[in-house]
Amino acid sequence: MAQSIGVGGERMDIHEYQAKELFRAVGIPVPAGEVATTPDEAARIAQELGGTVVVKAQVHAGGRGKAGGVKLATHADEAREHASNILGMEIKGLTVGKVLVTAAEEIASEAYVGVLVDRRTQSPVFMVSPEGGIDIEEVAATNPDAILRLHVDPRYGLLRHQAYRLADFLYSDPKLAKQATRIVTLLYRAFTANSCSMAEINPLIVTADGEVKAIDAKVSIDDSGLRGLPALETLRDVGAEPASETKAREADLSFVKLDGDVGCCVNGAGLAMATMDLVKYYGGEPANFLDIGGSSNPDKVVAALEIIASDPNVKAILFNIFGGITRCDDVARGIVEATRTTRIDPPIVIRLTGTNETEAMEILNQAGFSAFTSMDEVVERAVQLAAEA
Amino acid sequence: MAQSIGVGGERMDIHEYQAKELFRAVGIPVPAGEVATTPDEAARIAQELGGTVVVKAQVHAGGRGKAGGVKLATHADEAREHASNILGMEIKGLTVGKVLVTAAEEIASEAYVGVLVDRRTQSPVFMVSPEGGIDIEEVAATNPDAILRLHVDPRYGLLRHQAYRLADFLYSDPKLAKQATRIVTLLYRAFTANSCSMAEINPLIVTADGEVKAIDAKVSIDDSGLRGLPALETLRDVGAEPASETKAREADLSFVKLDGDVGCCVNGAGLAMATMDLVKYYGGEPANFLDIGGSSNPDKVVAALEIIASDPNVKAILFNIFGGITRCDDVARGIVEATRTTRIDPPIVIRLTGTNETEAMEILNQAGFSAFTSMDEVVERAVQLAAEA
Amino acid sequence: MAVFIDTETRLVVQGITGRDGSFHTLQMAESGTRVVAGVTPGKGGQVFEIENGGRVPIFNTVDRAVKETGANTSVIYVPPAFAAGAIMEAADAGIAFIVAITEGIPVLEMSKANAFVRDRGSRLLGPNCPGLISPGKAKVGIIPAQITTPGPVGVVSRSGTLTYEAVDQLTRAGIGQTTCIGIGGDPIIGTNFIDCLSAFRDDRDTEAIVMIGEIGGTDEQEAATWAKENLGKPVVGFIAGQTAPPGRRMGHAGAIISGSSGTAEEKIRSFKDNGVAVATRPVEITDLIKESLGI
Amino acid sequence: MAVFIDTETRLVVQGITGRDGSFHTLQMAESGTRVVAGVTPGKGGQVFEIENGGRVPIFNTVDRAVKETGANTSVIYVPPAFAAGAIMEAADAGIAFIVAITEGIPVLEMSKANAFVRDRGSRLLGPNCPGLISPGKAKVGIIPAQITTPGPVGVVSRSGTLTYEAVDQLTRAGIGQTTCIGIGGDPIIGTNFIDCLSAFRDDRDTEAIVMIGEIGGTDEQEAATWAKENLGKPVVGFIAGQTAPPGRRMGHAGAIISGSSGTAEEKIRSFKDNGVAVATRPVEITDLIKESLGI
Repeated sequence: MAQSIGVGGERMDIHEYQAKELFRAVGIPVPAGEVATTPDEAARIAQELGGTVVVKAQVHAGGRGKAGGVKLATHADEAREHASNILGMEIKGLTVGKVLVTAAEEIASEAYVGVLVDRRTQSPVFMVSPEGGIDIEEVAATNPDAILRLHVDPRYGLLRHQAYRLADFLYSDPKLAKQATRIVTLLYRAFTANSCSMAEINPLIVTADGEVKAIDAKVSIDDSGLRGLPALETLRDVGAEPASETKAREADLSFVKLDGDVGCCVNGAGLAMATMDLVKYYGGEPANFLDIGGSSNPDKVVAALEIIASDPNVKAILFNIFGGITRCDDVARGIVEATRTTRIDPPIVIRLTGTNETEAMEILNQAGFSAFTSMDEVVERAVQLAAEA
Repeated sequence: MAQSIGVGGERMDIHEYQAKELFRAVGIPVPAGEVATTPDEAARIAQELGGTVVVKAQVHAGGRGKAGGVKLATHADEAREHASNILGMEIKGLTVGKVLVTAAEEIASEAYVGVLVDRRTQSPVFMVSPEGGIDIEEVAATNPDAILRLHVDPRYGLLRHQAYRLADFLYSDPKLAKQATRIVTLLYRAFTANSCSMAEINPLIVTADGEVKAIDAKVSIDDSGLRGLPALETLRDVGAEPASETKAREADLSFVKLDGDVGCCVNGAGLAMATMDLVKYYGGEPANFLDIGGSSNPDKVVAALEIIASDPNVKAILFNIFGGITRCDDVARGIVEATRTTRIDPPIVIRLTGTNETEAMEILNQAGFSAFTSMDEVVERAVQLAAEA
Repeated sequence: MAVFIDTETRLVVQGITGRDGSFHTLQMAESGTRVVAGVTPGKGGQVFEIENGGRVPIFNTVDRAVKETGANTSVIYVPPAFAAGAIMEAADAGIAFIVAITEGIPVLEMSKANAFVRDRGSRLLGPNCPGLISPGKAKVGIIPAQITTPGPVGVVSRSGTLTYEAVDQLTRAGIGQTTCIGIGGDPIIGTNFIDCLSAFRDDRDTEAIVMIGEIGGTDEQEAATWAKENLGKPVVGFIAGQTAPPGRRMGHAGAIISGSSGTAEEKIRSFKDNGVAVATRPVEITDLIKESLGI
Repeated sequence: MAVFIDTETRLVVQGITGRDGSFHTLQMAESGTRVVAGVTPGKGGQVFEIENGGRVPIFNTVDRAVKETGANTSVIYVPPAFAAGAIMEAADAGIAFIVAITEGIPVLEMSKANAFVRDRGSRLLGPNCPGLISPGKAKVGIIPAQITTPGPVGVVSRSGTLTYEAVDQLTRAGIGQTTCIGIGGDPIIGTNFIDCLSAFRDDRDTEAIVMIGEIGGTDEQEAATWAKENLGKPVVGFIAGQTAPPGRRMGHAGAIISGSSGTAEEKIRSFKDNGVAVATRPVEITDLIKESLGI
C-alpha cells in the first residue's frame, strides 16, 4: 500500500500574507512586503520597498502563477498596473480581493519544506525536498527519492538532530544547512503555537548572496484549535467562502455546498453522507452536505432550512432524522416554525424515526406535512420531486 | 526497601532571596521584600514596606529560626536592631552576610511543596504535604501518609491534572486548590527553566484573607545546567563557601575540604574516595577529597598542590595516580613544577602507575622524590608521615 | 460475552455534573451500567442521584475515584478545551478503558494524549464518538439502548446515527448484537477498526461483523487487509461518502479526501478485494448479515 | 563470549574530529574495534585516517552513517551541551548500543534523553563513564586496553580509575576479563548494575563478577538483592566513599549521600546480606576473586 499522508481535521485556510506574518512572528526570514486591496496602495508599497517587486493574488487556491495572478514589477507604476489587473480576477472560481506586494529576490535555488498532521502515525510529519517551487504531490509521484519524510514524536517535539537531518537533506553546504536547521525549527514552533494542521514553505529559496528565505507560505489552522487562540479567528477571510457556509458556521452547523438540486438536512455526519449517496443512487444529485448535529435545538433546524432554501438550485428538500439524543418532536417543531416564518419554495419531504417519533408525526401531520419512516422511501421521493420541478 | 528519593547531581545552593526572585519571575506569589547587607539598609526596607516585617538571615543552612536568625520587627528601628544582631552571626559554621527583609503575613495554615530529581525513577518528583513549616524528612518519618509523591514523566512535563491532584491533596477548599494548582505549575516551570535539582516552598501558607503564598524558598541548581544559563552563575555566593573550594572550582578540580591531616591528590572520583577510605583504614584522617580529572595538564596539578598545601591542618600529602588517559609523566612534571615555584611544607609521597610510568619515575627521581607503585604502600607511608609531624 | 464493556464494567463519569454528563449518566445507569463514581473538580464530596435511588459519589480527581470505588472504565463528557487533559488524567489514574465522547479536541493535543494513553497501557475509544453498548450488559456513551438487543453481531463504525440506522434495522429483523462500537469521526482516535475486529475475533459470541466506514484516511483499507489474513469471521461493510467532494470536510473532522487518497471507491475496492461483503445502501446491511449468518 | 560489545561491533564515533574523539578513535581502532564511521555535522564527506592505513568515512548525521556503513554501536565524545542531543540522534538512527563518555550533561536533559532511548528500544551506557572493553575483541570508550586481558571475570563499576586499579591487579595476577564495564558516575544513567549483572549471567564465559560501587543512590543495594535471587554466579563487591561526608558531592555527580541514604555502610551491609563477598581494600578484590574461582 502506498504510504499516504493525510492532513487530518477540519481546517481554516489563511492567506499567504497572513501565513508570512505568523512565520515572521517566530523569526523565519521572509521578504519584506505588505498586502494591498487597491492598485494605489500596491503602488505605494512598491515605492516604499524600492527595486523590483512581486505582486501576488491572495486566494485560497494553487496555480496562481499560471492563472496570471503573480507578476513582477520594476517600478511603482507597473505595480499599480499589475494590481489593477489582478484585483477582481477570478482564480479557480475565487475572486481576488487582495494582493501581496513583496520585494523580489534573486533566486539561486528552490526547495520545499512542509509539516502536517499525519493520521496514520497520529503525529506531525515533515516533508522536505530539494525540488521546490512545484507541487510536492507531483514530486512524490515522479521522484519519491527526492523527498525526506520525518515523523515528529509528539512527546518530544522536533529534536535538534531531526531539524538538522531535514536541513542536511536539502543542502550539502553546511552554511545553508545551518540556516535551514533554524528555519525548520521555527516552522515547527509556528506550527504548534498556532494549532496548525498544515504549514508549508514552497519555495524555500537560497538567494544570490546565500541567504535562505521563505518565498511562499501556506498555512491551514485546525478549527478545533482556534478556540484557544481567538487572535487567529480574525485571520479568517469570510469573503473567500460561500455566504451559505459562513451562515452555517455561525449557526454551528456542518455544511458543504454542492452543485445538485436535492437539499439534504440530516443529523449526524455519517448518515448525512449516506443520505447524499442514496440521492445519487436514486438518480438525483445532492445540493449540499448538512449535519444539524446531536442537538435538538429547533433554532438550528430553522437556520438549516433557511440556508438550504436560499440555494436557487434546490428543487426539493429532504429531512432524514434518526432520533437518538436528537428528539424527533424538536426537529418537527423546527420544521413547522421555519415554514411558518420564512417562505420555503421547494417541496419538503421528511423522514423521522427514533426518540419521540410518534409525537413528531402528530406535529407534522397537523401542519400538513406527511412523513416517512424509511430512509430509502424519503430519498426516492425527494429525487422524484426535484426531477418533476 | 524504603522508597528513597535522592537529589541527583552536583549542585549550587542559592539564597532564599534569590530563590524568591526566580519564583517571582514566573509569577509565584511571594511577600514583598528586599535583601540588605547593613542594618541601615534593613531599616530603610522595613520603612518602605510599612507594617510588621520579618528579618531573615540568608545562609545555606536549615534551622535559621532556632539559631535566632529569623526575627519579627514591628517598625524600622526594630528591624535595624535585629539586622545588626543577625548580620555577622554564625549559623552552622556559616557567617551571615545578608538579611532578607519581607512583609510579615498573617498565617492561617502552612503546607509543604517541593520538587527534585529522583534518581531511581530518573524523573522529577513532587512531594507535597499539608504539614508545612517543618522538615519534610521528619514528616516522611513520622507521618508518611501526610505526604503525596508524584512523579513527572519528563516527556510530558507536569500535566494539568497532576498539578491539580497535588493541590487537591493540600486543600479541600476549591478556591485554595485552584491557587495551589497554579503555584505548583509555576514552580515546575521555574524548576525546569533554571535547571534546578531541587526547588522547595516551605511553608506555602494561606493568609488570613485566603491567599496562597510562598513564604520560604529553597532552590539548588544543577551545576551541569549552569553552562547554558550564565545569568544564574551570578547567583553563586562565593562568600558562603571555603576559599579553597572556590579556587578548586576555578581550576576545574573536584574538591571537598575535610577535617583530617592527610592531603589527597588523586585522578578519578572513585579512586579518590577509595584513597580516602584507605587513609582511614591505616589509621589516618583525610584532609580532603580531590580529583584532578582525566586531563594531564600540569597546571591542574600545580593548582591542586597549592590548594592542598594551603590547608594548615595538612601534615602530609599523597598522590595516587593511575595513568590511563592521564599520563604519569605529565603529573610528575606538575609536581616538580609546583614544588619549584611554591614552597610546600608538608612531605609529599607519590604513587604513579600506568601510562608513561617509567618516564615519570625518572623525572621524580631527578627532582629528589621517591615514588611507590602500590596504593596501599603510599597511603600507609603518608599516614605515618602525618602522625610523625 | 461482549467486547470492551460488560457486567464487570465499573464506570466513572468525568464531567458528571455537566449538562451532557448528567443526562447520559441517567441513561447509562438505566441501561444497567454500574456507574460507580463521578468526577468534577471542586465538587468532590457531593452525590449524583440516579433514578433507582442509587447515589453516585463525586470526586475531585479520577485518582481518588479509582482508589475509593475501584472504577476500571471512564467516560468523558467534558468540554473540548479540557478533554485531552481528562483523557490523560484517566490513563494516569490507571483506568484501563477510556471513552471520550467530546467533539472538537485539537488534533495536536490528541496526538500527545494518545501517546500518553499508550504509554500508560490504557485503551481509548474516541474521541468524537458515540461510545459503545453491549446490549443487556452495559452501555458507555450515548448510543440509544432501545434500538439494540443482545445477539451474535458485532458492529463497529466511524459514525453515530448511521450506526443507529444499521443497528435499528438489525434489531427490527430480530438480529441482536454482542457489542456496537462507535470509534469516532476524528482523524486521530484511540481505537481503530483493526482493534475492534481483533476484539470481535476473540469474542466467541460474535459470529458476524458489520463495519461501517466513511471517506478519509486508510483505516478501513488496513482493516480489510487485516481481516482477510486474521479474522476468520464474516464481515459486512458499508462506506459513506461516495458523493463527497475532495478536500472538503464532511462534518467529521476525519471525513475528508486528501488529494486522491481516502475516497469511498478506494475503500469499497479494498473491501471487495479482501472478502468483505459490501452493502450499497444501508438497508442492504441486514440482508447481507442474514446471508452471512445463514438465516 | 562477552557482553554488549564483541567482534560483531560496528562502531560509529560521534564527535570523531574533536580532541578526545580523534585521540580515542585511534586507541579503539588499535584495540581491534571495527570503527566504521565518524560523525561531525558539517564535515560529512571527509575521511578520518587510522594508523593501520584504514580510512573512516565521516558523515553529517548518524542516520547517514548507519545507512551507509551498517553501524550498530555508537560512542559519544561531544561537548556536554550537545551530548543529550547526540544520544537521542543515535537512538533515532536505530543504533542498538550507545556509549556516552561525556561528563556534565544536565540531569533534566538526561532524564528526557534516557526516556527517548528507552522508547526507541536502544541501550545507553553512561553518560560520564569510561565505556567498556571486551579484551581481545573490542573496546568502546577510554579504558586503557593494555591493563586488560581475556579471561573469565566480568567487571562492572561506577568508577573509572578505580576500575583500572582493580582490572590491573586482576591482569597482573593472571586473571583475565570477559568484559569490563564502567556504568558512569552520574545520578541518571542508561545501564545500571542489574542490567550488567543480567548480561553477565547470560554470558557463559563469565564465571565470576567484580562489582565496584560508591556512595549515593540505591543501585548497588538493588543489584545485590537481585543477584541473590537471579544471578547464580559469585560476586565480589567493593564500595568507595566510607569516609565521605553527607550532602557533599564526591567528584561524580551521583556520588552524594542524601540525608541518611546512599551511605557506604548501607551498601556494604546490603552486599553482605545478599551473599556478595566484600573487599575492604581494592587490593583484596583479586584475592576474593581467586577464592570464588577456586584458584
